[in-house]
Amino acid sequence: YADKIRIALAETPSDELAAFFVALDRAKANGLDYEWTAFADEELAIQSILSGQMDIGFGTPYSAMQKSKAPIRIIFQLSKLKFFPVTTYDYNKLEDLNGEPILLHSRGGGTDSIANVIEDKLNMKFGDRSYISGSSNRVAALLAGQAKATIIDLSNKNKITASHGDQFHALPMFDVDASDEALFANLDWIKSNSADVDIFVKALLSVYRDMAKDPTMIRKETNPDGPIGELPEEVLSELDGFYADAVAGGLYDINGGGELAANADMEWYHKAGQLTGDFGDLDINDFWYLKPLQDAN
Amino acid sequence: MYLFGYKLPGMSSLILWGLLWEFLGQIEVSFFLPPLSAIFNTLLEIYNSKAFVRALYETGYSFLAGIFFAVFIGIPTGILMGKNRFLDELLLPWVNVFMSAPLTALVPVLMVLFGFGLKSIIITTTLFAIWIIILNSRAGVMQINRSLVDMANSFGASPIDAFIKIYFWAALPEILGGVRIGFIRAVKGVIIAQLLISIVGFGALFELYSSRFLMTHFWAVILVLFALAFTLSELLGMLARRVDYYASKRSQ
Amino acid sequence: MLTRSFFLKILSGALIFGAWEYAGRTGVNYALPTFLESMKALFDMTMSGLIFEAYADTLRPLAVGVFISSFIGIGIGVWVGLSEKFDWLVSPIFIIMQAAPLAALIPLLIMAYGIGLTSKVFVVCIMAMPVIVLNTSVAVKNTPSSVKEMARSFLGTEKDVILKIIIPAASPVIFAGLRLGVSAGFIGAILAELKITPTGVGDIISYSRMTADYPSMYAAIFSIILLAVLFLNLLEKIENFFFKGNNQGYIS
Amino acid sequence: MSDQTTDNAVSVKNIYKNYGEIEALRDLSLDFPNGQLTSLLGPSGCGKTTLLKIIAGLLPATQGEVFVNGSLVTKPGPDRAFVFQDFALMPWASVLRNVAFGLELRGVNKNEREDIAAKYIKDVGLVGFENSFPHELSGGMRQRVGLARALSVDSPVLLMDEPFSAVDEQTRRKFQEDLLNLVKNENKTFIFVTHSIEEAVYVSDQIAILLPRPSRVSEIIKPKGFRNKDVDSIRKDREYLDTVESIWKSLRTYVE
Amino acid sequence: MSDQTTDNAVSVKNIYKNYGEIEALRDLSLDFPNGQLTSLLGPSGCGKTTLLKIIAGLLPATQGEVFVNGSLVTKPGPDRAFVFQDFALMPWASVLRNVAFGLELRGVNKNEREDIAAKYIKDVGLVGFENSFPHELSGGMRQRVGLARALSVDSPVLLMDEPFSAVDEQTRRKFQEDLLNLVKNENKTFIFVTHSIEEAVYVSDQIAILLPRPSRVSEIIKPKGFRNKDVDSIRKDREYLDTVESIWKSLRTYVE
Ligand SMILES: Nc1ncnc2c1ncn2[C@@H]1O[C@H](COP(=O)(O)OP(=O)(O)OP(=O)(O)O)[C@@H](O)[C@H]1O
Ligand SMILES: Nc1ncnc2c1ncn2[C@@H]1O[C@H](COP(=O)(O)OP(=O)(O)OP(=O)(O)O)[C@@H](O)[C@H]1O
Ligand SMILES: [Mg+2]
Ligand SMILES: [Mg+2]
Repeated sequence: YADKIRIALAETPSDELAAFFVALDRAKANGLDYEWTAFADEELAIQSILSGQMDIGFGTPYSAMQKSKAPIRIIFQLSKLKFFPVTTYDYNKLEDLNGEPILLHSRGGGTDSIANVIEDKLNMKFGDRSYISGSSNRVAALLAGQAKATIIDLSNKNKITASHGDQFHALPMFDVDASDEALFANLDWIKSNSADVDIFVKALLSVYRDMAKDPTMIRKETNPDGPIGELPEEVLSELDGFYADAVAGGLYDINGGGELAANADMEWYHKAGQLTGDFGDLDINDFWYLKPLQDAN
Repeated sequence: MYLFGYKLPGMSSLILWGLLWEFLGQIEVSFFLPPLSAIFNTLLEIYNSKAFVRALYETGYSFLAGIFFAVFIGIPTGILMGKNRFLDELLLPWVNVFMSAPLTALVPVLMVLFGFGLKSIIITTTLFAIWIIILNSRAGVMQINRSLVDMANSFGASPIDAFIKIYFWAALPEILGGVRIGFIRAVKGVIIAQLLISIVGFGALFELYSSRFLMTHFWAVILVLFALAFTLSELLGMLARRVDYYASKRSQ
Repeated sequence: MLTRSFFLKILSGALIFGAWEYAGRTGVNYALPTFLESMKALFDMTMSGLIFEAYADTLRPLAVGVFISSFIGIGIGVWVGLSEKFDWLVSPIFIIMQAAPLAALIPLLIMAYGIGLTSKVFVVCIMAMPVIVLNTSVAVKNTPSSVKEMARSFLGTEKDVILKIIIPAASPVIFAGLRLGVSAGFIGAILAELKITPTGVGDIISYSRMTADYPSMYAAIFSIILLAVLFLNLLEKIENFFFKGNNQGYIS
Repeated sequence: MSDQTTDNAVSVKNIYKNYGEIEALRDLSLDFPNGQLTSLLGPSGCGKTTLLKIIAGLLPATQGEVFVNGSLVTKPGPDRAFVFQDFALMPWASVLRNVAFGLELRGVNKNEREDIAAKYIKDVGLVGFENSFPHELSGGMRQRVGLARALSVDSPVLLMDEPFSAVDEQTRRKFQEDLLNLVKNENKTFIFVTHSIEEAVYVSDQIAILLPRPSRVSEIIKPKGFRNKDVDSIRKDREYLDTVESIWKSLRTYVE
Repeated sequence: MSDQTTDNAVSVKNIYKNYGEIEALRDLSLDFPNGQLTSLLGPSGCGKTTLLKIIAGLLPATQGEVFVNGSLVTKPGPDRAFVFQDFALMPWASVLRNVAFGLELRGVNKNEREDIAAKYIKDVGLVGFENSFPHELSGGMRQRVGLARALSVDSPVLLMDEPFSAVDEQTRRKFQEDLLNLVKNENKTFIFVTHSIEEAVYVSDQIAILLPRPSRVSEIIKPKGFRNKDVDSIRKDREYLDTVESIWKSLRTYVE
């Protein structure tokens, strides 16, 4: 008999978490008892795991793992860093942004690291970086004419290019395999609750695989009384479109990331400056605990 | 405020502002500002949904608990500080510290101490409300007419008696002013706590609606909050008017 | 007794910082650095000049915002306290401002005022102004009427009565509000830097949190609190300097 | 109103004053001749303060009119200065500032008004307390601050509400002398509320005796000649004692 | 201290009191015999209120001791009631509650204390104002509320700081009679501050004349016999006038 596992979400339940909750429901059917708490941001979720108040968290705690030396390990990649530079028609390729101001999420955050890597790869330099958190807020700033270029997530990119395609377009971008969101927990906890973790990981994998075949299964399988089912109709009606786009855009890895993702992450976050030290010294086992995923596969 | 000899209730000016809002909404100055009527429609749609009722309950509960502590700790603390030099010297620097600390930044510490649950939310709410209550009570007490204190003492008032029957009443206009503002701040506090600590209650609805740009939903929740703040503030305002008759008659 | 109060401050400081150090050392939370680690980070920042650069950025919207809020806030507060009509018309606005969850409104501000200084000043004002206005109006309503009568009989103009009677008489409560307003302004400045564009101290906080450099984060928070407390003490000195007779000392 | 003669500095015509249910003044009329000192004597709570405030323009009458030097009173004016029964000092201001406050409001510059204030502080015997605050003074000293403030603005009409109630006999005598000098040399008009029949008889040109609430004037007495008598022997002066006694008797009958 | 005899209800020994720089009392000693009325006469600001507050236990002396019925005073006690110079009424409470407040603090139940209060309200002539608030009263009426409050607790020692300064002569006379009845029938001890020499001479068993600040007792005068004389004729009584005159003379010399 295991206690309820406590899951720390990094945002409030919304369309992006629908698949996750479907997986949780499947896991529950297999005997996993859980409760969840939504935190304001990733850092708080990470902190709650660090302090042992929560069991499993949501986020990409690479620098926390390296700095705090706490035995925190990632077990599953939930989504990839699929972000897109969206600009006015003043720019047609990334290189055009050389020296131009750009709007990002937050300093040191995911979009910031994307910008760093773009600079690195294309040997260019953005101008002033301003920060507004939330892709939708950046879209608002774009629409209000406060900025000409930004980096936003997949669903907002699709929305703005659909509604304001005459003003804005997405610039072509190279592929990124690094994680945006991942599931992580304290290693000791993982080991002593391996049964629960296994159920959980299996459920996630099964959902990701089913979803790849039929994105509309998420909407169908969503519990109408659960946190997603309670969302306003306006949000629910967009679920199918969101997951169709996401699957098409490669947002989810049907294998849960694993070693591939781990290596991509280390390379990415090192390049982006969140992991420090010599790249050769980074050890995959300091960041990932691969066993549950390997077992499930 | 009187109009044609009728006393207008305190909140009635809101009708004016509401009309202005409706007008701005109708001429579509910004999609952030939908017409008030649309917001009310949305409110009617969602007010008995499960999510809304739960949010109302969660928010109401933490709010009431938060202001309960703010009032019952804040007023006595403020009075004691105004009265007792030792306590004041001991506490005032810390009152200043907590007051000026960005509460956002203190929240992580709170979470370490009290966990992520309701307790932290209640404490954050209390922290939003309590400082103005303390400071106003203190200011009120420090300007009490000394003769009144002497009078109570000369009749052998016990400290408790003096506290309840003199200090509290003599400083009541200031205290009520503080409590009123404290309550209004607590409304904000409870939402911020719900956003910062764990996203529950109205905080969760906010986050969701604003990130999805469901503007009418978003404003509907805000309206509910404003209504809450107003009702409380008006209730206290009514109380305050009952002491107005002597507030300005206190000689120094 | 300056020495005693100073001693008390040191003592209570030592207690709290000791507790912090202890909590940091026991490692209840990886995210809580010890007091000494934080102080070292602060020292490093000071030596590298980082902190000064940061404050050069932070203080600009803060100073402008606080200045505007104090003057306009007291002005409006006095007016609200004097005129029933004006009270009826505008105090709901300030109650709304006080209760509004600011974080939710920031997108709106950005839409309207961009991501530069103006938005930040606005955030500071929205945070600081309501409490100043509301407290001032309460205090103004409670001004002793016999002193007002005196001023009128000696031909005080409306302006004289306001400047020379009402404001000094209300000053203890106005200052209590001012202190809260100013500290809310500090919070607003940081919030603006966290939420609009990370510059100055807000940037240090958010960046070091992002990179899990917790000592630096706490050092930055500590420095802003320190600054706020120093400023509030200065405010208290000003109050005591201008309205010395109001300070009758402690009762017991 | 053109029927106002300048003989009367202040003239009160058919004043009524109600505080809600309570009728304080009913149809009260009274003239205050120019350059004279008029005392108001009457039972506590009869409306003396009310009348003074109406004359000062601080309180509107329910009905009736007040003229000062022929013009209708609607608000306070530079021609009247008030000594308040409850002193009405500003607790945040020093004695010097409190005394100079009337001048400050009239725009007199700082040096000048402080010089004037210093003179009146000396006159009321508060030298050395210029920088004290009201809460550091005794009751009588506070009263004297209020007195000095009213004197320093040098108005032709002074409205004094029990101005000497809290000072000792000695000081009171001195103030009475000062008052009489002002009446004599500077032609000021005083309206003076007191509860001391002796004082009223000694200093007044005329004494108005007020009825209990709702109040009006029941009698006007014009004592004379006592002012020039020796202060020390007057206490035993027959005529003086008779006048006091007769007022005392008439007051008693009204107050049943 | 065993050398305290019960003849003295209150006994003040070598009291010093400094307010910061200001020396208010210096080495003041004075006995207040049991069942007698002692008046304190002295220039404004000399320290009368200060002395009363020290006796009441409201203010610590800088040096020296006060005994009430043989025991050292360190704090207020039920054996002493105070009438404040500035009335000290609670603006938020009705006249009835203000008067009953002393009893309320002593835990008397509501009905009983309101009955007692009603009686004293009647005694001071405020019937009909039970439910008024202090700001609706005139100065003299407020003073009477404070008086009624002190009387209602029925303490053996009454400390009265200029209790009649704001009431009219007629009321004052009545109160003086009431006071004397209390002294005579109930064996109460009164310590009475006044500025009226006449009043002091009329009501007192002994009069202590205080020097200007820093104050101590300069002289004790024991007038006698005037109390039983007819109130109306006393104003002209030779002996009475002589006593008043002699005190007046001696006060004048002190106050230069
Ligand atoms: N709180 C205080 N701080 C400083 N000085 C004070 C304070 N209270 C009284 N004094 C000083 O002590 C002296 C005596 O004051 P006290 O009130 O005892 O006089 P008093 O004899 O009652 O005078 P009065 O007849 O005018 O009421 C005064 O000179 C006054 O300035
Ligand atoms: N603000 C008020 N509200 C209601 N009643 C009032 C108010 N002010 C005065 N009164 C009433 O009016 C009457 C006259 O008051 P006023 O102060 O003029 O008396 P007074 O003659 O000055 O008395 P005293 O000699 O005691 O000072 C009193 O009965 C009092 O109760
Ligand atoms: Mg009066
Ligand atoms: Mg006194």
